[in-house]
Amino acid sequence: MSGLLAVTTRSIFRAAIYLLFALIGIAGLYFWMAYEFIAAVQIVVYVGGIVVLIIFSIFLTQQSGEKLPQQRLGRQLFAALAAFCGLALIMVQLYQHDFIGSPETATAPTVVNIGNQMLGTEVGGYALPFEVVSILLLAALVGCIVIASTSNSPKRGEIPITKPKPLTN
Amino acid sequence: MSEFITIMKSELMVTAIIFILLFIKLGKGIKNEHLLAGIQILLLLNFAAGFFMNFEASLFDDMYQTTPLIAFQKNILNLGMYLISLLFADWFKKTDHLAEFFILMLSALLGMFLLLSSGNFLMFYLSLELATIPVAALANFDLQKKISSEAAMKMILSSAFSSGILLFGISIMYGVTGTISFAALPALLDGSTIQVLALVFLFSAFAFKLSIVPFHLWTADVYEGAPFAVTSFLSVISKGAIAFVFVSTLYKVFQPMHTVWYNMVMVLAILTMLVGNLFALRQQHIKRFLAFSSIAQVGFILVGVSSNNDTTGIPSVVYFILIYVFSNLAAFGVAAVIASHWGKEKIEDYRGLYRSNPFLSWVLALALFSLAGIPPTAGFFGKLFLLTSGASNANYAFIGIAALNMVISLYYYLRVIRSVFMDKNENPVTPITIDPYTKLGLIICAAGIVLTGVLSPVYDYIVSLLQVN
Amino acid sequence: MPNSFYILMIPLLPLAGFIMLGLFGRKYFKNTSGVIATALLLASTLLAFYTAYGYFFEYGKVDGVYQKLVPLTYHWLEFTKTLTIDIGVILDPISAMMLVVVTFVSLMVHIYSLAYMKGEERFPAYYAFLGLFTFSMLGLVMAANIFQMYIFWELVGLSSFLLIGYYYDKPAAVAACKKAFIVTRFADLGFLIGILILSFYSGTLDFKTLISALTSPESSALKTATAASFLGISALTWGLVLVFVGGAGKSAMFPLHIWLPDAMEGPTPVSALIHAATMVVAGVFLVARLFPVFAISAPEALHLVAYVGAFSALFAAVIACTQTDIKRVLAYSTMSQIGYMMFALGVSKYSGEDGLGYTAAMFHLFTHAMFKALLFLGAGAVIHYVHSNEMKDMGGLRKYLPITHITFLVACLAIAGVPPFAGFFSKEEILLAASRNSSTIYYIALCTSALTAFYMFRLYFSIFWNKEAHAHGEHKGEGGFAMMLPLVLLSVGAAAAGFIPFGHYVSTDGKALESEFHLSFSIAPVVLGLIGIFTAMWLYLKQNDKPGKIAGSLNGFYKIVYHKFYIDEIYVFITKKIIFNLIGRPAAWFDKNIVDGLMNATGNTTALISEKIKGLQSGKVQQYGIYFLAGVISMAILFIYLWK
Amino acid sequence: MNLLLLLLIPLVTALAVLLMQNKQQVRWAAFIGAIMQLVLAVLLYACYRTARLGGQTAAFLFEKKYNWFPDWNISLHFGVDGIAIAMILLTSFVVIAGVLVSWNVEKMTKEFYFLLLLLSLGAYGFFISLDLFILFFFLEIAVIPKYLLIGIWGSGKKEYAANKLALMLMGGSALVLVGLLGMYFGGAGKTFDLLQLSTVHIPVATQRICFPLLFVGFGVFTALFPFHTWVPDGHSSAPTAGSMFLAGISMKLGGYGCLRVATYIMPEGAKEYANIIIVLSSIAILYGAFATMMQKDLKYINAYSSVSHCGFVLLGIGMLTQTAITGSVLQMVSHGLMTALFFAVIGMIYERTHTRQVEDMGGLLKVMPFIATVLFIVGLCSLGLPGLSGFVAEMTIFVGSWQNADAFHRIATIAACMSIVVTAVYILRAVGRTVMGPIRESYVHLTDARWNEKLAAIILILGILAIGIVPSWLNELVKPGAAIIMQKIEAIK
Amino acid sequence: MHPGLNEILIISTTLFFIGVYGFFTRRNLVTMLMSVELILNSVNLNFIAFNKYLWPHKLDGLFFTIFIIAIAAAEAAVAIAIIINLYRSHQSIDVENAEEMKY
Repeated sequence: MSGLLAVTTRSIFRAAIYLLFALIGIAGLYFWMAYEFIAAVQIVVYVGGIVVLIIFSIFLTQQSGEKLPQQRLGRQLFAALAAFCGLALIMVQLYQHDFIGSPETATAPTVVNIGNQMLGTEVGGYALPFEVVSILLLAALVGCIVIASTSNSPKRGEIPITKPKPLTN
Repeated sequence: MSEFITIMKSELMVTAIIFILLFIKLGKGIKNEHLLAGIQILLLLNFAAGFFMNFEASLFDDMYQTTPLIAFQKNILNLGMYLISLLFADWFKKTDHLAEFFILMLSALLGMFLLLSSGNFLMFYLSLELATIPVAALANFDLQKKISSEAAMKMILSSAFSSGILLFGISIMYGVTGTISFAALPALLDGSTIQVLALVFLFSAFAFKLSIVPFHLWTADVYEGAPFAVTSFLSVISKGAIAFVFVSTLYKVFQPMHTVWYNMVMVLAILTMLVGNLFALRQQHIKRFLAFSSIAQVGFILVGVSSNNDTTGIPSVVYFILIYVFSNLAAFGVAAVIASHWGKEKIEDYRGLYRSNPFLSWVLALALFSLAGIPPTAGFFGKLFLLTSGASNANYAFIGIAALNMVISLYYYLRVIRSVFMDKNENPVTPITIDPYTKLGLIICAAGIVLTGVLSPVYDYIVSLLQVN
Repeated sequence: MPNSFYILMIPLLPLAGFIMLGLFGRKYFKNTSGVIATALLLASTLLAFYTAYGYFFEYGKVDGVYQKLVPLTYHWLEFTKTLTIDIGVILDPISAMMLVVVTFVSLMVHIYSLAYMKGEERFPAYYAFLGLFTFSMLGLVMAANIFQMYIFWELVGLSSFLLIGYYYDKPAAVAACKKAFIVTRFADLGFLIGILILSFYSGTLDFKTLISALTSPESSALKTATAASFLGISALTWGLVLVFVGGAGKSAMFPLHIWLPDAMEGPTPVSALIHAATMVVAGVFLVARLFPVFAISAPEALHLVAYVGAFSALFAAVIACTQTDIKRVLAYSTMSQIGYMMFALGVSKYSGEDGLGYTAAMFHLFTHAMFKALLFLGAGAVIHYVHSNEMKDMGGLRKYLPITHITFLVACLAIAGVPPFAGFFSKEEILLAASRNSSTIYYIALCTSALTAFYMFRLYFSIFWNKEAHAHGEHKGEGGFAMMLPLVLLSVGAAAAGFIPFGHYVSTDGKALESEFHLSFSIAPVVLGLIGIFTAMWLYLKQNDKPGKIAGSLNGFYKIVYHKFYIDEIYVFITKKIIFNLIGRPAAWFDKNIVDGLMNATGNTTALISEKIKGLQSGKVQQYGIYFLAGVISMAILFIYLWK
Repeated sequence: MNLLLLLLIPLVTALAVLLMQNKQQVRWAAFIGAIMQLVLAVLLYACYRTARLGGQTAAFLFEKKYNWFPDWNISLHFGVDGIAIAMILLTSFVVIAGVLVSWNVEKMTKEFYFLLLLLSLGAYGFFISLDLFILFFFLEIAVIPKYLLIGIWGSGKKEYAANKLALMLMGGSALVLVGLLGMYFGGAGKTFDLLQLSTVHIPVATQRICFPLLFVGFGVFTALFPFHTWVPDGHSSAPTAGSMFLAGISMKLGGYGCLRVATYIMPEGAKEYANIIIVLSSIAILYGAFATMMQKDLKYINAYSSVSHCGFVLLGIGMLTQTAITGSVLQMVSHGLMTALFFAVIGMIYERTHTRQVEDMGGLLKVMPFIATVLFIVGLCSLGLPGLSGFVAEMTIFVGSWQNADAFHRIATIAACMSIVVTAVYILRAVGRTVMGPIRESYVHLTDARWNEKLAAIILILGILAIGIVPSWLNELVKPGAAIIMQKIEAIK
Repeated sequence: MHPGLNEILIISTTLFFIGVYGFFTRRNLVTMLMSVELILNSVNLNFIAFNKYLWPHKLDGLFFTIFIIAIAAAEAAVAIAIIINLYRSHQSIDVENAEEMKY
C-alpha cells in the first residue's frame, strides 16, 4: 500500500504524492462497494483539496527535495511495536466477532437520497449536523485568517497571505 | 417554529452574538474598550436568558435534545464565558483581534452547547470538533509568542489524533450495533468484548478531552503556551462541558456496561489524581501548576462519576463544576492580572504579594483553598459530595486514596499560599491598579466561592432540575 | 460528736494565711506577714489542742475504746458510685495526736522564724509557704480518705519543695528541692498504685470502710485481694508494700532517703518543721493509719516495714557519725529515728499487748517531734550565730549561746535515751517491742541507740565545747525572745513528754494499753547510750587529733561512710546514665529521626517520585501520542482480558 | 438557649475585626468578642445545669435542627451534652486568654485576630455539631487558620512546621472523611446524623473498617503516637496565641472526635481496637515524657509534654470504663487550660529574654515574680499536683483504668502512672533552670507582666483552680455524657 | 466481484495503524498531518463498509463519512495555518524543534 510508503519515505514531497495515491485507492474501494457519491466526494475533497493544501504548505515551509530527518530508531521501534500491538488486538477482536447485519432492505446511496436526507429536518434528516459543520467551517476560516495573517506585522486589518479555501459550504 | 426557538435558544443566542460580531468585524473598526463592553453586555444577557423557559424537548429526530439540567449546564458555561470576558479585560483590550477572538470562543461554546444536547454520535463528534478546533486556533492568539504556536500545534495534532481514536471507536460501535443514536444504543449493548474495545476507544477520547492520565500530556503544554483567557476557557469551560457529557453518556448510554466502565473510571481516577498531584508538586510556572492541579481535580470528578447513581453522581459533578468555574477562574484571573502587570508567571514571583496587593492575595487564597477543598469555601462541599457519591459503592480503599490525594494537593496549594503570605521579597512589588472589569469578575468569583457552598439551595436547585424528568 | 466547724478551721486558718500572704503579701504585708501568720496559726493551734482534748477526754472514748470519728465529709470527686473522694476529717487517737504535734511544732517554728528570717526579701512568701505546709500537713493527718491523704501528701511535698527551694538563687538549694520532690514523687508512684490496688479490692477509698473491708476475715474483698497474686505475692501485699514505698519515700527510708540530707539547704526552721518533726513522719503515719490491714491481713508486708526501718536506722546512724555539716548530722539522725518508728510498727501486731510496737512508734513520733525540732531550732540558732553549717567553724559556743546550749543538751539527752528525758521512754518501748518480736531487730536497735548517743554528743561537744570560741562579729546574743521562746517550750516538751501515759491514748485497737517498765530491760540500752556519750566526750570534748586518727585507721570504711555509701552517686549514675542516656536521649533521638523521619520521608518520597516521573511530560507531542495509544491498548487489554 | 449564638458571636466578631480602622480598635473588638464568648459559655453551662436539674433527661439538650443540603440528609443539627459544654467552656477560656496575650502583635494585627476568631468559630462549631458532616466541616475550618498563624506570625522553622501541621492534620481529616463516608453508607441508611447513627447498630464489619479510620484520623489531631510529630514543630514555631489555640483547643478536637464519633457510634469497633489504642497511648505517654526530658527549648518541652498528656486522653478512651472516659474528658479540659497557660507564659518570657533555651535563663523569679509564679503553677499542674486540674484528670483516668482487672490493662495503667515521675523530672528541670537559680546579668532590667498578660494568666489559672479545687461540678457535668457512651459499650458485652 | 467485509476491515485497520505509526515517527509536522488524514480515511472506510455490508437500510455510515471528510478539511486547514505560523516563529516545522514546554 502506498499509505505505508507515505509514512515512511524520507522525502516530504514524495510522501504527499504517496498519500495522494492512498486516498485515490480508498476512493477506488468506495467505488468498488458501489458508494459512488462518497468516492466522488473523496476525490474532490481529499485529492482536490486537502492534498493540494498540504502540498501547498510544503512548498511554503520547505524545499521539496530536502530529506526528512530520521526519527530515532528507538522511537521508531517503539511506535511500530505499539502500532502492531494495537493492530493485532483489534484484528483479533474483529475477527472473533460475528458481525450480523440487518435484514432490512437497503436504502440506495443515490445522490437524491443523500441530498434529501442531508437537508431534511424530519426523521433521518441531517440538517442540524449540516448547520453545525457550516459554523465549524466558518470558525475555522476565521481562525485561519487570524493565525496566518498578521503574526509578523503589528498592524491589523492587513490582507492575509494565505487564505485556505473552504471546500464545502 | 417558536417552539424551535425556545428549545434551541441558547444555541441561537450564541449564534446571534457570533454573527453580530462578524458584522461588526466586517464593518468599521470599533475601539476595543467599547467592543469589549458590548460583548460583556451581550454575554450577560445571554447568561440571564439561560434561566428562562427551560424544559425537556428534542428536535431533529432526537439528534438534539434538551432538559432543564442540560440548560442549566449550558448556563454554567455561559456564566464562565461571561466571567472570562470580565477577568481578562486587560489582555482583551490589548489584543489585535478581539472580535475574532470572541467569534472563535463563542463558536467553541456553541460546539459545547450542541455537545451537551447531542443525541447521536454524529452530532457528538461534530460538536466536539466544533468545540476543539476553534480553541486550537485560539491557543495561537499570542501571535508573537513562540510557545503560543507550539501550544496550538500540540493541541491540534493531539486532538486530531484523539478524534481519530474516537472515530475508530464509534465506527466499531456502529459496526456492531448498527446505530449511532444514543437513544437506541443501550438496548443493543451486551458487554461483548468488542463492545468493550469500542468503549475503551471512546473512553480514551473523553479522557483526552478531560485530560485524564495517561491521556493528559498535552494539557500542561497547551495551558502554558496559550493566552490566559484561552487557558482558562480550556480548563474551565471545555472541561466542564466534556465532564457533563461524559457523565450523562456513561450513565445513560453505557449504563448496561457500567461494571466495565466503573473499573475504568476507578483506575483512571486513581492514576489521574496521583499523577496530577505529583506533577503539580514540582511546578514553578503558575499556569502549568494550575494545569496539573486541574488534572488532579478531574481525578476527583471521576470519583464522583464512579458512583453510577443519577441522583447523586450527576448533581455532585454539576455542582462541583459550578464551583470549579468560580475557583479556577479566580485563580487564573489573579494570575493573569499579575502576569499582565509584572510579566511574571512563576510562583516564586508571588512572594510578598500580600504586602502590596491584599485583595488579589485574598482572592487567590480563596480560590486555592476552594480548589484544595478547604471549608468554608465551596470547594469543600464540591469535593465532599463527589467523594460521598463515589463512596456509595463502598469501595473505601478507592475513597481513601482520593482523600489522601486531597492532602497531597493541599501541599502544593499551600506552597502558593506560602509564597503569597509568608515569604519575604527583596524587591517588593508595587500595588497594582486592577481593571474595574477584572475586579468585578474577581469579586463575583470570590462571592461564588464563598456562597455556592454555604447556600445549600444551590445544590438543591441542581437536584430539583434532575428530578423534573 | 463535736461541733465540726471549728475542726475545719484548724487547717483552714493556715490556708487563709497562705492565700492572703501569697497574693498580697508582697504589696501589703511586707513586714507584718510574720505576725499575721503566727496569729492565725496560734488560733489554729489552740483549736487543735481543744480538739485533741475533746477527743481524748470527752467524746472520743466509747466503752473504753477510742473510736474513729468522721465528723465532717465533703463529697469532692466521685469516680464511681463507690469510689469517691470524700474529703473529710477523721478523728482517732493518732490524728488527734498529730494535730497537736503539727500545730504545736509549726507554731514554734512560726515564732522562731519571726526573728530568724527577719529581713529576708521574701519574708511574706516564706510565711505563705509555711501556711501552705501547715495546711497540707493538717489535711494529711486528718484525712478520712486514702485519696485525700494522697492529695495532701502531694501538697506537703510541694510545700517542702517550695521551702527547700526558698533560697532559689542558690543552685544547691534548687538542686536539693528538685531532688526532694522527684525522689518523693517516685515513691508516691508506689503509693498511688498501692491506692489503686487497695481501692480496687476493697471497693472504697474511705479509710474506715477500707480497713474494715480488708481486715474482717469474712469479707469477700479480702478474699479476692489475697487470692489474686502477682509474682507469687498476693495483690493485697503488693498494695500494701507499694503504699509503704510511698511512705518510705516521704519518711526517707533506705534507699529513698537521699533527698533528706540535701533538703537541709532550706532555712533551718523549715528543716525543723518539715524535715524533722512533721512531714518526714508522714510515712510512719501512713503505715500506722493502715496498720490494721498490715497487721491482720498482710504480715509479710509488715516484715518488710520492720527490716527496712531497722536497716535505715542503723545505716543512717553510721553515716551520721561522719558528717561534719551539723544539719546533715541531724538529718541522718532524723532518718535513723524514723527508721526506729518504722520498725517499731513493723514488729508490732494487732491488738492488745502485742500492739506495743504501734503505741511505741507513735509515742516516739511524738517525742521525736519535740526533741528533733528542738535540735534543729537550736542548730538554727547556732548557724544564725556563726553563719556556717560546718562543725569546724564552731566550738565553745556555750558561753555565747547559753540558752541554746542548755536546750540543745536537753534534746541530745532526750534523743540519746537518757532517762528521764522523753526519748528514753519512747525508745524503751520500741526496744521492748522489738525484743519481743525479733532479736535481730532488737540488736540492730541497740546498736543504733548507742551510735545515736555517740553522734549526737559528737555534735554537741563539737559545737559547744571543743576548741575555744571567739566572738562572732557584730551580732551577739541568741536572736532574742522570738527565737528563745520556742527553744524553751520545746525543751520542756523534750524533757517531760515521756511522762505522758501514751499507751492510754494511742493503741492499735483503741483500748488503753498500760505502759510497763522493766528496769532490768532498760539497763542495756541506757548503758550503751552512756557509752556512746562518753566516747563522744572523750573524742570531742577538747580539740585533739583523736578523731582524725580513728578516721585514718578506718580509712577505707570511713571514706565510704563519709560519702554516705555512695548512694547518691549510684542514683546519679542511674538517672544520668541510664534514664537520661539510655531512655531519654534515645527516645528523643528516635522521635526526631525515626518517627519524624518517617513522616518527612513520606514527603520526600513523594517529591522524589514526582521528580522521577517528570520524563513523562517530555514536551514531545509524538511521545504523547505513543503514551496515548499505549494507554488505550493497555486499558483494552486490561478490561477485555484481565479484569472481567 | 440557642446554640447558633455560639457560632454567631465569633463570626460577627471576626467580621467586626475586619472592619476596624486601627490596631487598637481591632484588639478591643476581639477582646469584647472573647468576653462575650466567655459569658455565653458560662451562660450555656448555667442553662444546662438548670435544665438538667429541671429534669430534662435527653442525651443532648438545646437541640436544633436546620435543613442544609437535604438531598444528602445533611442538616445543621446542633446540641450539647456535658462533654460538649466542658469543651466549650475550655474554648472560651483559651480564646480570651489568647486574645489577651496577643495584645502586642503588631504585624498584620487585623488578620491575626481574624484568624484567631475563625479558629474559635471552628472549635465551637465542632463541639456543638450533632451532624457528622458539619462536624467535619468545622474540623477542617480550623486547620487553615492554624497554618496561616504559624506560617505568618511564627518563628524558627515556621514554614516547615506550618506545612507539616497542615498536611498531617489534613491527612488525619482525610481518614476521618473516609470513616465518615463509611458511616454514612454503612450506618442508618445514608445519614450523617449522630443521634440517628447512635441508635442503630452498625454492622461489625463496617465498624472494623471505619473505627480505625476515624480514630486514627482524629488521633492525628490529638497527637496519637506515631502521628504526633507535627506537635513539637507546630507548637514551637507558632506565635504564642497560636500555640495556645493549637494545644488548648485544636488538639481537643481530636480527642472529642475520638470519643464522640468513633467510640460513641462504634462500640464494637472500640472494643476491638481498644488494646491497640491502649498500647499506642501508653507508648505516647511514656515516650513523650522521656522525649521531653531531653528537650532544651521551653516550647518543645511543653509540646512533647502535650504528647504525653494527650496520651492520657486516648488512654482513658481506650480503657472503656466510665470513669476513665470521664477522666479523659477532664484531662482534655485540664490540659487545654494548662497548656494554653504554659504557652502563654513561655511567650511572655520569650518576649522579654528573646530566648526559649532553658540553659540561657535563670533566676527570673527575681525580676518577674508574676510570670515566674505562673510558670511554676502551670508546671505543677502539668505534673499533676492536687488542687490543680491536672491531678483530678489524671487520677480519674488512673482509677478508671484500674477497673479493668487483667494484667494488660494493669501494666498499661502502671506505665501511665510512671509518667508522673518523669513529668516531675522534666517540669522541675525546666522550671528550676528558668525561674530559679542565679539570675543573668542581662536580665536584671527585665520587667514583669503587663495588665493584659496578667489578666490572661489569671483567667486561665482560675479555670485550673476551679477544676482542681472543686472538681465535682465538672465531673458531674461530664459524667452523664460518658455514661451514655458506656451504655452502648456495655450493651455489647 | 465485491470485496468482503473482512477484507475491507483488514485494509482499514492496517491503514489506521499505518497512520498511527506515521504520526509517531514523522518529524515533519506536515507529514504528521498527513498521517492523521490516513487515520481519518481508515475510519471512513470502516463506516462505509459497515454501512454497506451490515446496516444498509439507513445511510448513517455514509453521512458520518461525509461529515468526517468535511471536518477533516477544516481541521487540516486550521492545522496548516498553525503550522505555517509555527514555521514563521521557529523557522522549522520539525516537531522536535517545538518542545520548549515540558516537565
